[in-house]
Amino acid sequence: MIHVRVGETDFDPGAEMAALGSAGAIATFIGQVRGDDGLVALTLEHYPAMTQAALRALAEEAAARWPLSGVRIVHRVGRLVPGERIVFVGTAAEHRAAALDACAFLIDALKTRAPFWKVEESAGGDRSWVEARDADDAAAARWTNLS
Amino acid sequence: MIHVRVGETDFDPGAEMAALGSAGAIATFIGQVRGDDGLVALTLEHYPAMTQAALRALAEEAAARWPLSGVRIVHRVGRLVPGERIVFVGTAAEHRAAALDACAFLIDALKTRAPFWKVEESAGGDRSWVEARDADDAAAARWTNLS
Amino acid sequence: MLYFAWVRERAGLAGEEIDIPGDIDSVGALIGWLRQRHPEAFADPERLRVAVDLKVVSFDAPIAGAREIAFFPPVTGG
Amino acid sequence: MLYFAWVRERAGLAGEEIDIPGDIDSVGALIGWLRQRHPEAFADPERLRVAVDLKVVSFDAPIAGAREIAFFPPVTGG
Repeated sequence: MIHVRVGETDFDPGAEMAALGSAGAIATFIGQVRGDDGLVALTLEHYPAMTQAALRALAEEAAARWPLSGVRIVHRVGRLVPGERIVFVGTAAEHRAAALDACAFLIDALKTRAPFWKVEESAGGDRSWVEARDADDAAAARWTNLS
Repeated sequence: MIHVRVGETDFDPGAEMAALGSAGAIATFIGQVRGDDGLVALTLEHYPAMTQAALRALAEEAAARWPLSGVRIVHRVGRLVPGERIVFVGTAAEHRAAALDACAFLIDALKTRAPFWKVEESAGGDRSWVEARDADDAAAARWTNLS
Repeated sequence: MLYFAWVRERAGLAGEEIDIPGDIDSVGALIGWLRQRHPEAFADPERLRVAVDLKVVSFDAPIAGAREIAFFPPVTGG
Repeated sequence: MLYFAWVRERAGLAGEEIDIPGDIDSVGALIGWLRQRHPEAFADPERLRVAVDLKVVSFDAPIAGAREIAFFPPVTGG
């Protein structure tokens, strides 16, 4: 019911979606590299020994909180160029509210609670580590007051 | 940027998603026929002269409200059996909040403001029209207090 | 006049051309008049919704000059 | 000891085996001690996060018996 995967290879959104089955409601989110401000590449580093367990813990938290029949998280690492997919989050439930809320919860939680770090390369060759955003913490904190 | 489609034929979720492009954030929702309580089929009727315009108006409302780079709504009509797809809603935006909120808004709005009606067939051969749910009205009303 | 979902089934037809008497000037009055024609379909106005020339309107909306009037239950798509 | 993202870059290495002096008993004390070794990486403790044996912990967490301690910036995945 829970599937989490981390790796350098791309994923097929249609196949990920299909793997969520024929529940009444399927919600998905895909994050992709934006080419803002002359960005030429984004490289994702992670903490391999923690990552899989961290993603699974988030998926289990979502499944404990909402009546889900499926959760899939796929997160890429390595060097990605603008337009490439970074992350897939998919949830399946009988009713739409559970699927939509759990999907939003998971992407907010991924941004603040999974051991990934992004470094940006600009056209000029500069590299800079992406700073954690207060807005992401605020988005993730929304979910702590609901249960 | 806006694509809406109504018809009897199934759609390919992966292709619909791909058509939303390479924006930073893609949110999608798929509704499928549930096989609860011995349901054998669901038939969707619509008001053809209104449907396309109604869906387009909802998509335009979402695009006016959130900074979206893409909106796709595909809604099927006709007789569908459990497990079959009914509806696809997809949104693309630079940032995740706009994509996720617009997607949730659209599916709530579809349930209350688009001219579709469902009739259920049970194993015993009974047919019954699905009643509009107060919960759907409440879900849709959430969005009227935000702008 | 167009009928959808159970309104269509109870009226026994999907649509019909009708000449509406001149004193029937609003949706509400029209419902009262149609109830004589299709008692089952129009028995419970609270459960009916209406669109005049493809726009959903309330029961006090005028119908003068309308080309297409549709009656249906609250929608249940999505 | 493992270092990730700019902590790794500023320390100049991804990890190292270290014998920690016995009087260094908490994450906070360890940061103070590591600052001497890697001044740039550990200059600003407020910007650091830490995991002890794969669990994110606060700076007052004990480190006795820890097998793997990792330092990194706030996460930026998703």
